[in-house]
Amino acid sequence: MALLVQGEIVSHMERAPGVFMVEFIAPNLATVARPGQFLHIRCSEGNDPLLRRPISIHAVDRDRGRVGILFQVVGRGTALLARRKDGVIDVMGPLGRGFSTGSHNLMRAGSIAVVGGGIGAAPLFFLLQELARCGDPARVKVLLGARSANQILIKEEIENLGYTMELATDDGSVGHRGQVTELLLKLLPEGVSYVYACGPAPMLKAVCAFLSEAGIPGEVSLEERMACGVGACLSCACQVKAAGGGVHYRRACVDGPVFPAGEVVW
Amino acid sequence: MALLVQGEIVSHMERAPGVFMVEFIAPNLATVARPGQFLHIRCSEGNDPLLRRPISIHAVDRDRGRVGILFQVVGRGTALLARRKDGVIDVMGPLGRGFSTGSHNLMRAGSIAVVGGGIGAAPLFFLLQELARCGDPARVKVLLGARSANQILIKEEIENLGYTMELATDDGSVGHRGQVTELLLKLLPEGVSYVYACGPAPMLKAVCAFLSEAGIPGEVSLEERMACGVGACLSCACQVKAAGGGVHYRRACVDGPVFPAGEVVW
Amino acid sequence: MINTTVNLGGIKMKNPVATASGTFGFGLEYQQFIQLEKLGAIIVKGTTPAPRQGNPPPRIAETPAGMLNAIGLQNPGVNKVAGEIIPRLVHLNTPVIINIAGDTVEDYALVANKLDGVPGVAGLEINISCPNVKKGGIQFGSDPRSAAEVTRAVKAATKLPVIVKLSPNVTDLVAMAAAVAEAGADALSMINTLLGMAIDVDRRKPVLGNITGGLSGPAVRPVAVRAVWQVYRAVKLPILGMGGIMTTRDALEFILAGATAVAVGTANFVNPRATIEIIEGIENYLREQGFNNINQLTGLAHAGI
Amino acid sequence: MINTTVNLGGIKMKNPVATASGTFGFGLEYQQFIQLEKLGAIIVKGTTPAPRQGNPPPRIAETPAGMLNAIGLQNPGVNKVAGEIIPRLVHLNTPVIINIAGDTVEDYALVANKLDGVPGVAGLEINISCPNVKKGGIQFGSDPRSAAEVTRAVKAATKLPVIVKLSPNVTDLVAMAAAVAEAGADALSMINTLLGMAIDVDRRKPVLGNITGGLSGPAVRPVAVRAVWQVYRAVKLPILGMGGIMTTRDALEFILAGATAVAVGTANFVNPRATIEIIEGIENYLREQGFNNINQLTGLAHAGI
Ligand SMILES: Cc1cc2nc3c(=O)[nH]c(=O)nc-3n(C[C@H](O)[C@H](O)[C@H](O)COP(=O)(O)OP(=O)(O)OC[C@H]3O[C@@H](n4cnc5c(N)ncnc54)[C@H](O)[C@@H]3O)c2cc1C
Ligand SMILES: Cc1cc2nc3c(=O)[nH]c(=O)nc-3n(C[C@H](O)[C@H](O)[C@H](O)COP(=O)(O)OP(=O)(O)OC[C@H]3O[C@@H](n4cnc5c(N)ncnc54)[C@H](O)[C@@H]3O)c2cc1C
Ligand SMILES: Cc1cc2nc3c(=O)[nH]c(=O)nc-3n(C[C@H](O)[C@H](O)[C@H](O)COP(=O)(O)O)c2cc1C
Ligand SMILES: Cc1cc2nc3c(=O)[nH]c(=O)nc-3n(C[C@H](O)[C@H](O)[C@H](O)COP(=O)(O)O)c2cc1C
Ligand code: FES
Ligand code: FES
Repeated sequence: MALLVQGEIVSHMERAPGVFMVEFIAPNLATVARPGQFLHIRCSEGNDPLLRRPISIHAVDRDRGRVGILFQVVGRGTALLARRKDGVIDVMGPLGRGFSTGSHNLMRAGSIAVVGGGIGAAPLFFLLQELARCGDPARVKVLLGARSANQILIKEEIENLGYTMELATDDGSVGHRGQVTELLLKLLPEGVSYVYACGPAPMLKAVCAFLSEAGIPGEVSLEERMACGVGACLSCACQVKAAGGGVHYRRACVDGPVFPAGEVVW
Repeated sequence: MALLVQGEIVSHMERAPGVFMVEFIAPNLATVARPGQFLHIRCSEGNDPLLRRPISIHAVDRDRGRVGILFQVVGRGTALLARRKDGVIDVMGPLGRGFSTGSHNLMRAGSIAVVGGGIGAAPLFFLLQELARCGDPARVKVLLGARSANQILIKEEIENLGYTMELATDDGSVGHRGQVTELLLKLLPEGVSYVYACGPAPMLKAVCAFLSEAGIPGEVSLEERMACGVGACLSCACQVKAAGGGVHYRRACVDGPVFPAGEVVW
Repeated sequence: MINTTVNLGGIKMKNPVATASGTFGFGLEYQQFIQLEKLGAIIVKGTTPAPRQGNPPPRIAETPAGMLNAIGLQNPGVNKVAGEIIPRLVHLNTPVIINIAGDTVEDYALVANKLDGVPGVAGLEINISCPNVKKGGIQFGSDPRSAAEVTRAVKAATKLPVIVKLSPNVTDLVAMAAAVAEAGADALSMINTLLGMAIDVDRRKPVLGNITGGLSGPAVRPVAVRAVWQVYRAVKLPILGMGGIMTTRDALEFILAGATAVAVGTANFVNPRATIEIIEGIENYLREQGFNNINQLTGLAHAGI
Repeated sequence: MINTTVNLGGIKMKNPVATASGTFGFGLEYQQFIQLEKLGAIIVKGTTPAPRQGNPPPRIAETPAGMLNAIGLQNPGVNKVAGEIIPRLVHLNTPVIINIAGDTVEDYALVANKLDGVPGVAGLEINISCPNVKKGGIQFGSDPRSAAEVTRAVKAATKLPVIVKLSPNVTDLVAMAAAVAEAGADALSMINTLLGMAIDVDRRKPVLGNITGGLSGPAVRPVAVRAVWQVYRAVKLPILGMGGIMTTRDALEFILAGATAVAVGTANFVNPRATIEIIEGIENYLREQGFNNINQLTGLAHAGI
């Protein structure tokens, strides 16, 4: 059951060059949202750009009835969104199937790895908020990657939740020089029992390959172009493995955006 | 020779309900602009609304290099324009043939009537600025009409230039109850030798009829939908009397928007 | 009392606002935002004899004031639609119209036949104008004779009212409309999407997996209004007008041009409550302008022309 | 050194960016904003045998991301164009292409003949696709045989390169292109405007004096890119692509789809410097992407498809 919300913007910040964090009031949304779900956001009042933009729920403050998003300016829609510093923001949500944070995952022996690449860190913060609420942060290892140190997002916030973290940057300006997937590959044999990942497609592809090889379960959040966001238009087809063998299309907006790592067809 | 100007907005005011005055920096524009000329203004950065909007030059402060516009919100373009409170405004101008304020008019025996209806007052203020600079305000009679008292625009500013004024409102809330053209009809026999008018089409049609009947010359500023604003697209066709008899189309944007009252075909 | 009921070739609608095929799923997806009962009609996604996978992604691209889609008629096939999906809509007090498609005339007739008599189906909309499938679809929609043939076959296969959905990608839309009218269509639906494409300048490749796609949204509205206008003057069948309707005023353009009813498509994606707002907006317009029956507006802009 | 010169069916352009007919007057109006010498080519307003008054106002209407126009080929007639206007452009080091139109095949031939040998005329663009005049125009543009006939007549009447401008309002654009290619066209220009209309919901009347008009601007770009794409695959003539080009990236879409050159129309109204910005933008793109010749880009998006 998604809501249509005109949320009053209460904070607006440029968190890294071209990356914005916006918080708005939406108590009902805050109550029902689950990590990994997304919002479908209208960026203009006119007809151009026309479609809403899918943006993950980044953080939820249920006590204060606030919802936060963290997004990168990549095109016209996100550029318009970044300029909206006050007033209301028109969002539909929460949409999609988020991460499964049920106790079955947290109870497994071993630790959990949460892997984010670039702006892929956005939905992981909400996930970490929930994991901290229902589980033990000490059992969770957070791995974040980015191009450069100034693109590493929300490091402090994650640490404040009690998590330990390893970083990777392409230019080595902080943490490991190289891909965040290399950190994961090193970590997997150390008793990782479940992995959550979000980031660019090549990174997720590598994550899925490593997990399959190691026989470790996990889930990844995919991105596909979306029109309706609610399962009605079939725009957002992702190829996944069908139960009976073979592949078929699933809708990223309602069947995802989070899929079991083993089901995704790359 | 029109300019393309990105003028910094220095003031923004709602002068009457739904009527906005915006002033911006454009020294070169201020220098070359003539009363009755207009600007072609981009209201959105995207493709919708697409076209520029023609708006008259309302006031010019050559000393401070400022140009002012006064406009009414009627549709999407003007609504977007009204929201732009700072930053720059993208204008092309000055465009078109303005009012003829050459000495030939001012030197005639008799007085001059300047007649404005509603937002039609906008370009007349710049005309009055010029007439005050080169002539004698005492010889000029200003007639303004509007629906109601709160829609009478820039009364004080005109008085500050030294003009006397008569008002008409549809509801009689100030001045004569009725049309501003009725004031003109009464004034014409009192030695009026030239008339400038701007306002809605029915008003201008009446003005032209009165002038033709009284055999008094004058000029009126017409409105037509414009695409290019510079004479290239032939969008803005107005029917006017041809020299050799008959009628032909002239371009409001370069052959007008101000036409001799006697030439307009209604 | 204002009368907003219309009769679209035998389909009685409580108001003139339907949802456009392919943009509203099977209706169920939008129940979280609107009461389906309030709609004039629900037109569901194109249905074919067998299930279809659809085209490879990306399936959509945004364009100025519009979007391209190349879904490729992904659908579960007529058996599942008739057996599993329509039963979930049968309780609605809103007519459900099934959009049907196929590769051959026989395909259309087969789907029509399978839907004939299925409780909850109020009518069929023949999609002879889908630009996103290799065979069938637009092929039938670009030649008056083939269009008439499909229409006749479907009419013979069902007792349901049959709406034929026309493609704007033709030289002479009026000839198409006249041909299907002659072949027994009960109403016309127009327009389907315009054939378009977009190229990704960074990758130097078409954006869509299917290369070309169908253009919809406000960008196409002037073309759609013109289509309704022209056909209204020439062919005496009720018209379901669509193409870029976002607001009440847009819907009224179609009705004034000659549409008996309208369908809202792409707008659902932008504003899931668009249909309801338009239904209310039309009522307000009628009231404010002193009309008491929506049918008074149909084609009114032709008066004196 | 980057080579941006292109050859459009015998017309040598220093860069691939022209101005679209009817949107740039005779060029002189835009001299206040740009150096005309920098343009690849200037295509002037449609010219007919006798002067024309054009259609009654309103002649334009804004639509979502586009505009409708129904100018109706207002022009001073070929004699005045040849005698008074072209002489004012002859000094330019930029090819001037005259867009020609008429009611009959003979009209086209007559205008072509009168312009043959006029100094300063680099080529002709045959407008067989104007939706805004009662006779001629689009009529010729919707039937391959008539289009071929006009093309042959014009080719016989002039030694100038002849570009045929195609209408998108047809079922089979490729057939049109093939027919005029066969008839001797030196290049193709596409697209002219889409036939559209708008209705004023307050007055309940069509907005335009002419009722229908031609849709241009960004809204139509997907249709135009698709047209260029399809024709490039089927017909071996250089293509002048146009329809909604506002920016460098838009222009590149057309070139990657198969256009040898592009024309900028409606964008001039919004940004009078659009042409110049696009010329510079294309050069930058070539440089940044490691190309040294614009012709390497033409049709590049077809690679492997
Ligand atoms: C489920 C989901 C969650 C997302 N969460 C976030 C987030 O939290 N923070 C963030 O910065 N970004 C997120 N994205 C990506 C974000 O949706 C795109 O960056 C955004 O749509 C780009 O819009 P634009 O107008 O700026 O770019 P343009 O390129 O101009 O957009 C053109 C069209 O392509 C679509 N599009 C472009 N890039 C993407 C993309 N990567 N994924 C899906 N559609 C795209 C747009 O929605 C639009 O329809 C998410 C995407 C999905 C599918
Ligand atoms: C030479 C000239 C000078 C003008 N000066 C002023 C002024 O100083 N102050 C002021 O408030 N208004 C002025 N106008 C009118 C002003 O241009 C319109 O009110 C404005 O274009 C409406 O745009 P919109 O988007 O708000 O309305 P919409 O109705 O949404 O506009 C749709 C289209 O119609 C055109 N249009 C709508 N109304 C008019 C109109 N009355 N005249 C010409 N085109 C129109 C728009 O430009 C646009 O292309 C002037 C018009 C002209 C021709
Ligand atoms: C994503 C999408 C899917 C569509 N699928 C179908 C379809 O299956 N059958 C059909 O006849 N039309 C289909 N259409 C066309 C719409 O029903 C409608 O004719 C068109 O989009 C124009 O209306 P709009 O501009 O309001 O969207 C589809 C349109 C879109 C955008
Ligand atoms: C106001 C206007 C007038 C036009 N006049 C002509 C014309 O005389 N001859 C012609 O072939 N095309 C004419 N066109 C069509 C353009 O040349 C061009 O094909 C079309 O507008 C698409 O390009 P655009 O979207 O960049 O404007 C005209 C277009 C507009 C907007
Ligand atoms: S975006 Fe419409 S089905 Fe997923
Ligand atoms: S607006 Fe283009 S000629 Fe006047």
